[in-house]
Amino acid sequence: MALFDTDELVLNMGPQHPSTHGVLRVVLRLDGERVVGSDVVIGYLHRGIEKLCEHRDYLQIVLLTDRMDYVSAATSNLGYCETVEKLMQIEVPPRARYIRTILAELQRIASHNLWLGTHAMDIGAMTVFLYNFRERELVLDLFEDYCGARLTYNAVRIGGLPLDIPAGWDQKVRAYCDLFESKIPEYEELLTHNRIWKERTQKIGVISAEDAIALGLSGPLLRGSGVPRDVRKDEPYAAYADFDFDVPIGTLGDTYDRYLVRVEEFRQSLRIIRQAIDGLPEGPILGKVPRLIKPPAGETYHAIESPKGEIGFFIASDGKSITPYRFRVRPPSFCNLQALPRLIKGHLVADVVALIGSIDIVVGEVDR
Amino acid sequence: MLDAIAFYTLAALILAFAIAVITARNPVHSVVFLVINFLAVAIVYIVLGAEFLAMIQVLVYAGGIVVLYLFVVMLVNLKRGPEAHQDPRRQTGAGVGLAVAVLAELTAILAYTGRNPLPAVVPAASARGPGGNTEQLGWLLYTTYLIPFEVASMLLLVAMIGAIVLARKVD
Amino acid sequence: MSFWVGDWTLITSRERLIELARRLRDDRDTAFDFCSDVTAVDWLARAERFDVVYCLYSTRHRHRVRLKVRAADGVSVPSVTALWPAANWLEREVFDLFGVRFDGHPDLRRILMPDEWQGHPQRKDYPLEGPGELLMENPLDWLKLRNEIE
Amino acid sequence: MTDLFVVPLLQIVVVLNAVLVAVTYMVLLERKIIAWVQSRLGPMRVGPHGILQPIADALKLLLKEDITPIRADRWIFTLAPIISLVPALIAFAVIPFGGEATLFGHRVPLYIANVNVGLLYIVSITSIGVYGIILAGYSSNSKYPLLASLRASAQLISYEVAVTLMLVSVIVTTRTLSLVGIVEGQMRQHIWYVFIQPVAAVVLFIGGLAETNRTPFDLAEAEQELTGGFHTEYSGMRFAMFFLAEYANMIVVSAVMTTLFFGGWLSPFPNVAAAHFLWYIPGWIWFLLKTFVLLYVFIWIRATLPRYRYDQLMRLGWKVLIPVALVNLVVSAIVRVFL
Repeated sequence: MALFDTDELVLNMGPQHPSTHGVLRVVLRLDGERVVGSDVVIGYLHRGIEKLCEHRDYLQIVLLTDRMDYVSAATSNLGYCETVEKLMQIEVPPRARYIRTILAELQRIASHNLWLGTHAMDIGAMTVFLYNFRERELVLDLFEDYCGARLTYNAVRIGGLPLDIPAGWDQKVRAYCDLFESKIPEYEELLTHNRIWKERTQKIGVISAEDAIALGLSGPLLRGSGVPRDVRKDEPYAAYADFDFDVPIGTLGDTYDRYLVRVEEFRQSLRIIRQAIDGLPEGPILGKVPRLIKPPAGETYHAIESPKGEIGFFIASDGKSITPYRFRVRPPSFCNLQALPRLIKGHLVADVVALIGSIDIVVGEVDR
Repeated sequence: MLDAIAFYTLAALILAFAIAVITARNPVHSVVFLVINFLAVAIVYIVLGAEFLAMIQVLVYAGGIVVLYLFVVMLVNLKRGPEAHQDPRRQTGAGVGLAVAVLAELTAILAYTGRNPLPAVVPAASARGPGGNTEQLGWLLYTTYLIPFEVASMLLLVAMIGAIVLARKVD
Repeated sequence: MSFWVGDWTLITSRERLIELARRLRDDRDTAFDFCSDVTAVDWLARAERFDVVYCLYSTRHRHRVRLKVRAADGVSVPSVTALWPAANWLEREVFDLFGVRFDGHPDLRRILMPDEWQGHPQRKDYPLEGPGELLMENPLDWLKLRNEIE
Repeated sequence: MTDLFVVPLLQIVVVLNAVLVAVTYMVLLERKIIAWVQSRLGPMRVGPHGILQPIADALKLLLKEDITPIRADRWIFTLAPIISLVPALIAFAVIPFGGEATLFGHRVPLYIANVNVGLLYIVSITSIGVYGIILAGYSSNSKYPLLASLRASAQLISYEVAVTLMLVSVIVTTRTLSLVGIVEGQMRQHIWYVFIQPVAAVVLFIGGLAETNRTPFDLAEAEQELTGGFHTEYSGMRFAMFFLAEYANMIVVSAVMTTLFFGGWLSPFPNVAAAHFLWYIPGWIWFLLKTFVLLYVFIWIRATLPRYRYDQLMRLGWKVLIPVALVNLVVSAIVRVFL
């Protein structure tokens, strides 16, 4: 029956495509509708941040870490500052650690909001997109009250925080948590038990626990496959040790499980924020930090849990100069994206769209 | 009088489009002409008062079969004609032969009907019963012509199953 | 072997890298099954110029280690993609930005820079600002030109 | 003489204009309703509350440059939108908006033509609409529209089968093909057919959604997959025609549903004494009201449901809808014979 051998159609889901969440190019080799093979081409947004940081002093780099994963800037700031604190053995006062945790969790909710909106929009549910962005605005307002910026916050300093929370800010956060708690069922009502949503996401892009670990996946992608790995629990940083929250785990590791994991993380983040607000200690917000930051010779690697996964900072300093000798970021989106060719093999073109959304990548972080 | 004018113009139209179907270079153009041809035939049915037949003609022919022709034309890009039939000599020979045979057969039928005119086989075509000719057709189809109806449906079924078996991708 | 600021660091040679990595991964009580990062540091002053750094993590015992291998310019390092598929893209990035070749890597080509790019931008001797508007074919020629002028 | 020519001509003019205006305002209505569902305002800028927005859209599309791709098949390229719009408009010829009405002394039936194969007429006309999509995809001469048009036409044909089978089972209960006859039948039996044939109503609605490429089935112009579907290359007035065709088809489907299942121009509670004041509202207002409710459901679905994948869509069409239609046909035939 070789009479009808359709030659493979090479389809270029090019850099400009509505559902590739940024300038990412996926070259698909199709047999009819089914994806036979694919190759991911990245690098369109490469700004050489790591090279730039080698010529910036330690305070200026905080600005650059905002620009990598522009959807969760506070988390990258926090990660970088904690790495330098670890390098220079600086002690951060408890109040700063609590506020930092609140900022990180608020950032996680905002990032998941954006993810759920675009993911649902790719599969056709337009309303969820707008609901999510309505809630995301509330988080951005909170950040604006705190540090004046809505996207690239620059809200963390080495050794603590630049400014204390304005008066009444914690009431606003508490009010936001109650409001958002009532909004999550709205998303679930539209999607979780929706037959079409289930049919479009269940058993799509299944990845087993072993493969997920071997491929270096992290965050909701890893937890969706059933691996209980969360940097907040395994290597508690900031003030996570003082809070109790549980880590949502998936079973099958398909797009639907990843969706459930992330929606459950909404609730866990709210729990953490509430506990942090209630137990907010008094005291200074900046530890004793030498005026000129010049870490001793040596290198360290420190990872924290960003909404996309484990974001790690590797800093090597030669002890002489005030600029890091080598500045390296382990971007979760970059490593998670590596699984894309394996995930979409054998699926249809429509699933590729759902899968790119399910991995939740930000190209700024992939290309650095 | 009105019917005669309508009939002749429509007949001319049908002939014109039929010729256009054959002469059109681009296969899609010829398919479009085919559709218009079938629509013209449907209008002739309406002029004759058999509106059920007209609608069926539009639904089955123009709406169904020709769409599948279009599928074939678009899927198998016919930009380059099949090589086997390129040499003109063989083409025209077969063409002329066929034309003569058809002509002979037509004249034979005409001669035969000239001598003893056929009984009005289907009175329903012009009868304006309460339900229009749909009801008459229905009664006729399921009473006097039941066997050919069943045989035809069996034939179609077999053809469908055959098509499915052929098209099944061996994977 | 050294311990500083809370991290364990192991320094090995290129030859024993694969064997040590396999033991670290398969041994029951180390079980480093998660390769979180592969990167490199360019110590220009040293003869063996590049430090290839592997950050490993064990999901079972929840501890971390950093494996370091020294490699001179032009010397290739055995690839660990066979042990941890995660290292595939990470090693490609190190090759793209530093020029350290990984033999045994399934598909070693540039990942971030355009394919026909000359030079490896992350190296210390690579200029920070390029030639700007007079974009030369090869930034390294521009570098030579600039050195001659001074 | 006037009855034969002038009155139908007037009717046609009125209905066509009404439909075209209705279609443009349907666009505004949809944007407003979806906006309201998504807790935003929708078009507010042109005129109070965006009332004049459709006029602005129409002008914009008229003035926009009408580009034809270079190697496109020029004739078919211009023909395709016409083929997709004309059937949608012709289908209104058979839909009964109201019963008899006397205007300026003339007996004016509130429907253009009481053809006794009305229902069949609508089905066959909509089947012509498929050509518009196929030819559009073919003539744009580029890879994506071709694929999209093939998928769209395959979808239309498979759902057409389901819809036609379902209509057959409805005809078993109405015993006549003429739409006016159906409504009169419902008046005589004092019951709407939706209660006799609930399954038919649901399947016909789903089929209608698929026929007009609406949301769970709007694969033809799924923005995320094949960039833009079959009307990628169209712009200006030709694109507007495709747009109008889609909305006109939507109105046709809801009008047919209203006539078939919800008793065309009958007031809702004919035999309930208390509701007698409802009788004074003329028939065609009821018809418009019911059609509006159905259109609202169309839009409501578009705002909430995600989109099917292509193979799931076809599987639903062939493996679910058609068997259900067949079973319903057999059941209604048996009920018809024994009752």
